[in-house]
Amino acid sequence: MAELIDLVLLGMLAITALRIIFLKDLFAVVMLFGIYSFLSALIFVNLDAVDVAFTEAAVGAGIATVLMLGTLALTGRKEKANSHTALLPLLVVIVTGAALIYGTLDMPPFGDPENPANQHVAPRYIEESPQEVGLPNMVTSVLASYRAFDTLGETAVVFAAAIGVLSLLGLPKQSQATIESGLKSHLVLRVVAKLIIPLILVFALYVQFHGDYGPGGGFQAGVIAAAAIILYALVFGLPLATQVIQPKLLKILASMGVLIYAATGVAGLFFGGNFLDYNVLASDPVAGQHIGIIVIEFGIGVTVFAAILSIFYGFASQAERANIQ
Amino acid sequence: MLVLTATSVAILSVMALALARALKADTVYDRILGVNMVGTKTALFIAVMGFLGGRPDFLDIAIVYALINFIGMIAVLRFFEYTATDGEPGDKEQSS
Amino acid sequence: MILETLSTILLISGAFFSLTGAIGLFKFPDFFTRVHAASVTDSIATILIISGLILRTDFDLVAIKLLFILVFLLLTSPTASHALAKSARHGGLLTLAEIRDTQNKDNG
Amino acid sequence: MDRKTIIYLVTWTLILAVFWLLLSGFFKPLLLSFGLASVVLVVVLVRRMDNTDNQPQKPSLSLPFFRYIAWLLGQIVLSSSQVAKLVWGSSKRLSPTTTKLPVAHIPEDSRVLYANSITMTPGTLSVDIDDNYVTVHALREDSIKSLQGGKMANSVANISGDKN
Repeated sequence: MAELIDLVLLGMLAITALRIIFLKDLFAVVMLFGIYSFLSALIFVNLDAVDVAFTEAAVGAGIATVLMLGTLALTGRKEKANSHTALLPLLVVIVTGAALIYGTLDMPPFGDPENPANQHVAPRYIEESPQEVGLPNMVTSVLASYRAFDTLGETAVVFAAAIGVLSLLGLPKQSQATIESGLKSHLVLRVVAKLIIPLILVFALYVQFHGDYGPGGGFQAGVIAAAAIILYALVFGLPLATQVIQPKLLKILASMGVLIYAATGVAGLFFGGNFLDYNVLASDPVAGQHIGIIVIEFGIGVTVFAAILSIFYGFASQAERANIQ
Repeated sequence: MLVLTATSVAILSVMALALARALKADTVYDRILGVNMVGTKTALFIAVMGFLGGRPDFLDIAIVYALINFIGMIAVLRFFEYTATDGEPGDKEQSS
Repeated sequence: MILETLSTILLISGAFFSLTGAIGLFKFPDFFTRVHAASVTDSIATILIISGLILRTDFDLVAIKLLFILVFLLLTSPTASHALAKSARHGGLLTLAEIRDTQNKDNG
Repeated sequence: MDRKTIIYLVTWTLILAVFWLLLSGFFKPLLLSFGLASVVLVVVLVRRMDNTDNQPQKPSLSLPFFRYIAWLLGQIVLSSSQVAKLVWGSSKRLSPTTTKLPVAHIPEDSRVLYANSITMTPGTLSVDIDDNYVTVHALREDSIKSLQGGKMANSVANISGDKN
């Protein structure tokens, strides 16, 4: 049954991808990418990769669509006609694709427990993490404890992305509230948005603090919380949103999250362990792990929230400026 | 169990039909309608799949879908105002 | 046992209604009528399927989470439909009746 | 802060706290304190938003509201079967119409509920709403007629009548 569902979903994914290639209307392309992301998240769910599916749901279907639409608002809707022929690129793609497929022939069978990938560190994580880290959700143990250094890098990447976008687009100034913006004429939208935003925010915080027990954690929580504020900005207009959550505050929050994460690592050094070794944070190693994971997940959540929201602010303020001129 | 399988197959076919509507749309609005329907059915499908596999933690993901799909829709409508100047919105879309 | 039968009935009719809506999405002549078809799958099919699932739980937190999904979907999807229809109208998309009227005017 | 604001904030706090508890299902002190902090943070944000846009939304959870929802569910079942007949039958039986219905007598808080109820009931779709009228698109003329009967409008108007 699961294989059949996978096949159907993959088929739908392929059709969507093909259609995207031949569409010239970029607005439609963005919307089809939304579907593409829905479908791929469904495949992840079907493969039992719940945490990945969670991220794909929040980032791919929600934020990516919003940011790509923001870009379109700046660049225009139609794809430029391509003047040169695509023969050479096609040849390159075919040769590369053939080489890759040839390479897969030597790969061990899919899902075989004897595969090198399944023999390396995975058995250790699966067998030892309940004693060493003591969390029900193994993904969080790997992400926040065994691979904490990688995750610190990822958080720094998100932070760097925000800096990059802001240095290009700039943050909006706080009170230019004279400009009429937002979907103000939509009474129904305003009311429903005001009812649902608090619920989304509480849900995001629930995801933040329950990453130890189920799917979720700082990355997903940060994105969902940012999505709630983005909804507010979309419905009530950017100027009002910047009054609720100031761009200045976002700058501070984004850097604070990375700092909290790194400081946890340094605290490990301070207590006589390695960088990001949580065992020494408390007298009992498992309790120390728990404290460390909660604190760094919090740091991740804060940075991701602030980074995504400030990227959105950057795009939206440019779009609004372009719209007025 | 058989009923749950049948239900999930039905939802999957609905998603396929909505996808077809989104791929081959008369107007932009039909396309948005199709995309929205794929989104809401995704949430439903995950809930049913959680039951099929006996994994109730899928439900959190279904909640995310229900919420995020809405935000995506609103964003589409909002930015459609900005980009609509490139072509009349009511026009037949040029599909290749 | 009764619960399971009831749940089966709910799930099957939910599946039926969602297929009905999806077919209406192709059978109905214009955008506005198609929104009606979509709203069949959004309201009744969602209600039936989720209630069918709730009857299969032990009425614990799982049931409550299903209820949350239902509430969120019922809160957001009519709002999305309404906003979309409103945008379409403001974007100048005419309903079938209005198209008929303008054609009559042109001919007369 | 006057009395009304306090009641409003307490309502939100209670709803959000219950939402958190039901989502979480853990009653450990650590998670409960996280929950408390989260709810307080969100209520502060709600207050900030209300001060910015001056449009606070009080969630209504009164008994008449739930009675109305039960009634609405019945309506949805009835009209769904009609639309299902239209889908499976010949498409000639469609007679889409657009009408304006008055909403001036419905309290402002409840108009959105009215509009969404119209949309949620298959066969009718609210296309636009302003201070005086809601524009309704219907698949068949008789569904408009039943709306014009005013049963739904009166039920919606009664909810907020009892609330205050």
